[in-house]
Amino acid sequence: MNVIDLRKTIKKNSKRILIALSAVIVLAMVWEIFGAPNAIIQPINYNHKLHIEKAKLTCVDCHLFVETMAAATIPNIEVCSDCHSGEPLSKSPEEVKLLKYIESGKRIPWKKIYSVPAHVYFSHRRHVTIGEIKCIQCHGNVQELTEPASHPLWLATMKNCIKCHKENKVTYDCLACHH
Amino acid sequence: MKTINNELRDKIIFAAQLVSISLIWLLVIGIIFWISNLIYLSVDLKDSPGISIGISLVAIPVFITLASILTYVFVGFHREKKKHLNTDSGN
Amino acid sequence: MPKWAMAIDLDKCTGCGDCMAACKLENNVAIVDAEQAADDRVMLWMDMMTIYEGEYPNIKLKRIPKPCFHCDNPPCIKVCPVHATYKNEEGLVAQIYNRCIGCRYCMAACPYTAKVFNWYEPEWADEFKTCMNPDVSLRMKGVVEKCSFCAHRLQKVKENARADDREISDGEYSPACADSCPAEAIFFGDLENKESKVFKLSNSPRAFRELEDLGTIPKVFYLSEKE
Amino acid sequence: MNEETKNTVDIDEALYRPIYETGKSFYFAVGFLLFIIGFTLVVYIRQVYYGLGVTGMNQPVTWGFYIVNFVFFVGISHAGTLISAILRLSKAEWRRPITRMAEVITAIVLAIGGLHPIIDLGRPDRVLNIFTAGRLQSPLLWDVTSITAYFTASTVYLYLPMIPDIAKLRDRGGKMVWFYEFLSWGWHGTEHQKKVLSRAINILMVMVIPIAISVHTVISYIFSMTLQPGWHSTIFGPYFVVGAIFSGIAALMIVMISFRKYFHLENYLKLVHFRHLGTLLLIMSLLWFYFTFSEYLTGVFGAEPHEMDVIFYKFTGTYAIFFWGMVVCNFLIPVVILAFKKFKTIPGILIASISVVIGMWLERLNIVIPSLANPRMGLDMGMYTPSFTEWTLFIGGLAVFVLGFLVFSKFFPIISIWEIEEGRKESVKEVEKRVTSYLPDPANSVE
Amino acid sequence: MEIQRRDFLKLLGGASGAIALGLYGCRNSIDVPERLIELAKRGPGIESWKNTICGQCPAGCGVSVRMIDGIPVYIKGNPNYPVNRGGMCPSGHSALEMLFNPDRIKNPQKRIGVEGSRKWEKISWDNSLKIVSDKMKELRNSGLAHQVAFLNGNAQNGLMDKHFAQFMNAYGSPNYYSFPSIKNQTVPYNLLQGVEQIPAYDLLNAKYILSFGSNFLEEGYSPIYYTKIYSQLRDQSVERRTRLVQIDSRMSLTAANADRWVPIKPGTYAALALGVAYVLIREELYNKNFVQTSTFGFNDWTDSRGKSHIGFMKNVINNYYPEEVSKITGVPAETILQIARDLGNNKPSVVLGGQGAEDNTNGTFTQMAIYSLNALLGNIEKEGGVYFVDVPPLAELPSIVYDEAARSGLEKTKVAESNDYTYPLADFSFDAFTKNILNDKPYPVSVLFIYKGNPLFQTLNHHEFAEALKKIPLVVSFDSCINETSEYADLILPDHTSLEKWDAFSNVPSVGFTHVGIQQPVINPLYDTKNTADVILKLSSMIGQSVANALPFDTYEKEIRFSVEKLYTSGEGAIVTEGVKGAWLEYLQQRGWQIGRYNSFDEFWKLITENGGWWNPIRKQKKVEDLFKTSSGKFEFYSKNLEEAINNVVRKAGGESSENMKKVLQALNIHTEGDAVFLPHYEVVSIEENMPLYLVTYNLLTNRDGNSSNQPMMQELFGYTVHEHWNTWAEINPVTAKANGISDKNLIWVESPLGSIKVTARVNPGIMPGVVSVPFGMGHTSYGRYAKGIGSNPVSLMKNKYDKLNGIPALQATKVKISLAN
Repeated sequence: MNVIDLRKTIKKNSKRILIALSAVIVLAMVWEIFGAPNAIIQPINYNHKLHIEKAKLTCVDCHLFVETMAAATIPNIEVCSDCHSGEPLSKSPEEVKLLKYIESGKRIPWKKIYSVPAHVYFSHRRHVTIGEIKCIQCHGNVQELTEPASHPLWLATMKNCIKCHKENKVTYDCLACHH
Repeated sequence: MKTINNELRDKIIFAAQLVSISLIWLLVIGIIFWISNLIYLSVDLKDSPGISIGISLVAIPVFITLASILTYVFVGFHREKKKHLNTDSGN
Repeated sequence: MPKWAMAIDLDKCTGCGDCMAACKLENNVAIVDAEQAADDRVMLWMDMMTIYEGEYPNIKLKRIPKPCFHCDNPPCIKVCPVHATYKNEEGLVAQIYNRCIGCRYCMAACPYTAKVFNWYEPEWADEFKTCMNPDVSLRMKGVVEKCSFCAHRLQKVKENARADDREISDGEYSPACADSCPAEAIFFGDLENKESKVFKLSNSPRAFRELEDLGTIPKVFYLSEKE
Repeated sequence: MNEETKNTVDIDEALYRPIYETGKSFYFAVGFLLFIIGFTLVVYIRQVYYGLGVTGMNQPVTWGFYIVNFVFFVGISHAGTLISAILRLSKAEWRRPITRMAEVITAIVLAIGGLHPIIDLGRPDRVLNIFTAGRLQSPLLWDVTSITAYFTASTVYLYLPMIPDIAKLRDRGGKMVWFYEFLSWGWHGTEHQKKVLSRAINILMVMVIPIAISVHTVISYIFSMTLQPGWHSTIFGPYFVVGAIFSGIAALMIVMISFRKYFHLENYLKLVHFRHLGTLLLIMSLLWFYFTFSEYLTGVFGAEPHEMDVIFYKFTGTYAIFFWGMVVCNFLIPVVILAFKKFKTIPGILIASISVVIGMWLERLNIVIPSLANPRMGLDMGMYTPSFTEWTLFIGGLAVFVLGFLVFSKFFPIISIWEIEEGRKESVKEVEKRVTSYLPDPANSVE
Repeated sequence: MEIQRRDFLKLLGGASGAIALGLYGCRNSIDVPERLIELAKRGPGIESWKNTICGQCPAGCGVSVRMIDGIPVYIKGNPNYPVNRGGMCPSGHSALEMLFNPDRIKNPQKRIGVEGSRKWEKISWDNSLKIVSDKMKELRNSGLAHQVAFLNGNAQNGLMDKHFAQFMNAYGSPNYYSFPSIKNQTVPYNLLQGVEQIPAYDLLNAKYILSFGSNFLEEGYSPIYYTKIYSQLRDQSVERRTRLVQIDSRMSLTAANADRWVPIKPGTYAALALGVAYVLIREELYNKNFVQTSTFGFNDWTDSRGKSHIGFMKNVINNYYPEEVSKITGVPAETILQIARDLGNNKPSVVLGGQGAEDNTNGTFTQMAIYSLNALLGNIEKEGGVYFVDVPPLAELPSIVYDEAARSGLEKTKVAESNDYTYPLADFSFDAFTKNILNDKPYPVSVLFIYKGNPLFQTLNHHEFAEALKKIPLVVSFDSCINETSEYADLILPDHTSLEKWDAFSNVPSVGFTHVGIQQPVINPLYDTKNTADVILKLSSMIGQSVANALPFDTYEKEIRFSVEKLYTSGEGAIVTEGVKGAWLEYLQQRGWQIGRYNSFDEFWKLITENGGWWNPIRKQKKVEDLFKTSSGKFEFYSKNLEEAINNVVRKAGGESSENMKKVLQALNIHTEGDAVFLPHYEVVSIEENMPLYLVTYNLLTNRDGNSSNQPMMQELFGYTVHEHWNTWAEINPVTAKANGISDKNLIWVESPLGSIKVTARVNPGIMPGVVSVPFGMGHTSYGRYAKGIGSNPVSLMKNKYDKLNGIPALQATKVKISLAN
């Protein structure tokens, strides 16, 4: 097809092209706003609600270092096996999975959904113990969850961090987090 | 057919000229936006905003003047051209 | 607000170079290979200056450890185009690696040549990657870096102090070089705290600062009889 | 329509020739230059991939060729707009065939020069940080702003006086009529349009001079705002501007001479143009020497130890050859050639111009590197040897310059046709009128 | 215009697909932290600290290792450990690079192919130990136990040395050697005072310190201990200001910190010392009382046979007047006078001798001359003087029940014993050892163990030693990395690095108090390596019989516990803790307190491992006979020990006659005659080669013995003082440089009759004209990616010269020339 032909076709279909383009843009915007992020599926369907209500556990009982260390830590077989060992405590098939992990000594490959990049220093202790922020504020109402969260409730982007820090009049000196 | 084509052509060319002029303004507005953002930043971080404001006081008018000159020329040319065309068709 | 400063007692300092090694280890400073080293691209946050004075045989040799001076009026931060280096409220001149565009203007502007540049992507053998200090982020190619007064230690110390609801005590926060100096020649502390060792030393008649006439007001004091 | 225009033989047909006659050598040259530029691009991408380690820069000498070339190219760019604006403003009639070329140099070289700081970045991928988190307080951003302004202004200043010529091209017809029609902005040469255009050019003329001066002043500020010996100097602003104009004129003459030769424009670019410009170059050379002398005299007289280190390094150190080379190229050669009418021929002027361009490049080298190579704190002296990458990028920059010129000459007349026409038609009368207005009135009129 | 629905959908489908793809990438980077899973693998970041002893050099500093989730990430000095009190040297910090070194040996290796072919094959521990034990059993059963030799190149003072010695003794071989041998260095003190120990110097209480080439801040046994003392001396809050004068050919680290640097020609320290003695005697500045009561041979004397001998005084007065000394040493006579007067007038003043003085063919006499100044000043066992620390009360290893094989083996002469008249006083002479192996004298060596150390890199005659290694049928190397020496080994049994192993160190030489440090693993072994001590335990049990009984321990850790238990029962000293300062400890101990709160040995063990060690700063009051263990019971200026030793050699040479005497003295490189031989005197260093410049080598803190070369950080910091990184350089005086047309940073050849090396010239006034100094440590031909082919080794230029009395290599007795290299 030579150039003139192409020009002609374009001229002929200019309206179509315009409409198609605008449709594509609208679609992209819709996608951007409503499109679902990839859900994270954990190896075991852990039930927070059950553990909190039935087993009367608190966050710190499993996320051991929330109040004392930088990382809260996700509990793994060492922590789980404190309660789950030998006979299953429930009829849940998820517990069977857990027991298998414990038995074989394999670590549960939890997927971390809250994380900061390596060039950021984030300390749970600084936020929870010193800043007295409730877990709920960033992690949502986890105690009502019957399944592990498939998306983070709150994104640890710098914008979000700074916003909260400004609102609460906490330092937003770069050195506080980047070193 | 030829005249229609010519008319369309003129229209397209005029549109393109309009676009180019507005692009200049877009650039100027972009620069103004950028500079004011930087001033906001320097105020926010208490990082000697005086200097930024000083520079913006020089830079922004320069860009505006440049764009204005271009617009002035464009508008000037076309006002005349329209007259020219009108007189042409009148004849 | 504290104002962190360092005092280096040159009478005590033997020039053993321990501060340099401690610094490199603590801050994950990249180690360049022989070829790069020959091209003068060694990265030392803590450098050692060697100055010979006098005529042979009556010569004096001065070895002066040179960290970043964390000037109160730093020439480097004025020229940074992107807020990648700035002075915070506590007087620490910070370098934010993920912001830095690598124009190296700050290096050119620093009268003390305190900054270093990542000419290549820093590389370590896989084994060495396991023993990196997790508190200090790894730098990437094309950014400027420099001594941070071990600011990450300050964050930890602050956290500890605030968790215990107390003030930071003198000497609690000290960078790796001061921490491990075998001659106990490096002191670190708060200039605003009139009780601190550094404050006292900074007012000693032996104290001087490098290139004081430039008005950069370095926060590293040198102590020496001879000067 | 086409045939009509072809029939009307213009007096200035020679000026259209480069546009309509494309020889083999043109394609060959463009192909060759594109090859160089392509290779440069590959080398640059390699630099981005591996990091700035591929250059010869090192710890104390953190700036090298890129910054030298940045200052150099931006300096050359002063050829243009500034000279043409001054000549226009002073109504120098001999300017007519020169201004266009001068303005083109500005636009092209400024684009090349303006890219150099980005080439120099360790993280070019983060260049947008300048927009999201920039600091206008940094002299580097003063540069960004002033170069943008200068680039915009000089492009506009190149474009506006070109409109009548574009309209001519449009009217002559040819392959790209739509292109010329788009660019001609409906110019038909009516009185009103002429008035609008000349008013716009007049405003621009006045505006462009301070912008041009600001650009090189600001570039000098990059250095003089630091506390480094050899850089921290109040004289740097004017010194750089003088140097820039100096190198600009030289570059302009080189371009003029080569175009004169290859497009046979002897009729337009006459010896007198070169003589005038040569005189200007001579003046700038002396001015440059004066500034250089003042700069070093104050340094030596003050004898501040670190300042002296740098000065002695320049005089006797590793870079001495470049320093004295600079003095020879910038002062001795041009002065000897231009001061004597015997040497002031076109080849002579070409030699002088080339020597000045080289000399000014050496001057930039002498400003950037010795200061960095002599750190104050009792540290070792630095050493800088440019790497293959840096040389390639330098040559690539030159290639872009030549290519830009070639391509421009392919699309637009390199000498302003309408201004020449205007000169023929009106200026003789006008000049006569003007000159008589300078002259004292006849004695009898005084009463 | 009609829009066809189908077209629209087509368009839409394609475009949205593309956009979806594009957005997918964005999404991923925004909220699904797929890429952060790697981060999650990092542990929670739990920090802990563990105290151990640094194994980077023999100084034995206490270190604290910072661990994140059990992985060491940082090392700093243990602030409680008394030797270094929180201080560190650069090398110590790079221990992590030793631990995580990518070139470590990960399994036992067996060589395939010829020696040095660098071809190795993995072998299991069981098989490799079986090879060794079978061979050893076979030799022992056939009465050839003595043919097994053991070289311990670690030079760290502690249990490991005893452990190996015990094993070799029980096995029945007299051929256990440690090198560089500390005992060789004690010879001068043994000759003058009868003490086989390196003295400690009480610099803190001295007012004037005169150091003859003793680079104690850099090359001493424990540089950090002395750095601490130095910093205390320079503490401005203390009134007194000790003056330190350093005599050295180059401006060493110590000289740089001294108040005055006196440049001297290499090898002439003894002349200067005796010149100083001349002034002290002439101006009667010496301690007459001490000389009178506690020394022998100061004045002329007559022996029991009525033969009169000249004394120290006469010898000095006759031969060492300052002008003469000035000619020899290049030190101006006024300087000598000034030094001597300052030394005599600023009491207590102390005199040190060290590397520069010692590492030469006349080292023994030089050290004697220097040490005798201390006697002149009456410094022995005085405040601000010289003293010898007590041995820590560690338990001896169980006594050995020798069986027949052991007894007959031990009766044999040692391989390292010289066959001619040389090295009569040496504990171990590498020279004789190598030659004897090459000559199969007095018997061939069948098995050689090499624990650490790298003789093929460090020693002067390494070419010969390589040949010797090739002759030995089974060479077993215990090391963590393959180095020049282990390339010639048949078996490499990889050792733990210092951060993975158990060990106990005691009394680092020249440290001024008794101490024991416990080295313990901070991390589980990274690879399939074993602590050599445990390997020896295993071997001894495999060999069985009395050998197994001599080392009745399951693990080395248990052996350490056994050894340390006596510290607990002795009730002396204290476990190092914060705040227990020497004076306080002394106070408590005088009142019979056991310091610390431990009720049982288990508690004691727990504390000692937590805190890092034990110390006792209080010296026992010494009786005169403990102080001077000479035949006269006094400090002997005229060394009867030396006289006896030389007479022994003369007897061996065929009876006492002046001819034989001459022969022996010649063999021993002694040019002096008569009584002066047995007195401290200046012995001319004979240098045959006709070259213009002396070559001086030295160790840097960044690489104390060439063993840090596989640590990139140390390679980079190697020449931090002159900003030479990953490079060997030669320091030359501007005068020398000018004469040779060399300017700073030029590449030059340093050439001796044995070869040449290419190094970077660094021109500075910190060295004597006529001397070139090249640091030791680089120029490896093996030893991993970071060491191989980097820099050059000055030792390769040096002739095979030794102090023929005590076997210390003469590192300063080579002359070279330099020329510009292009």
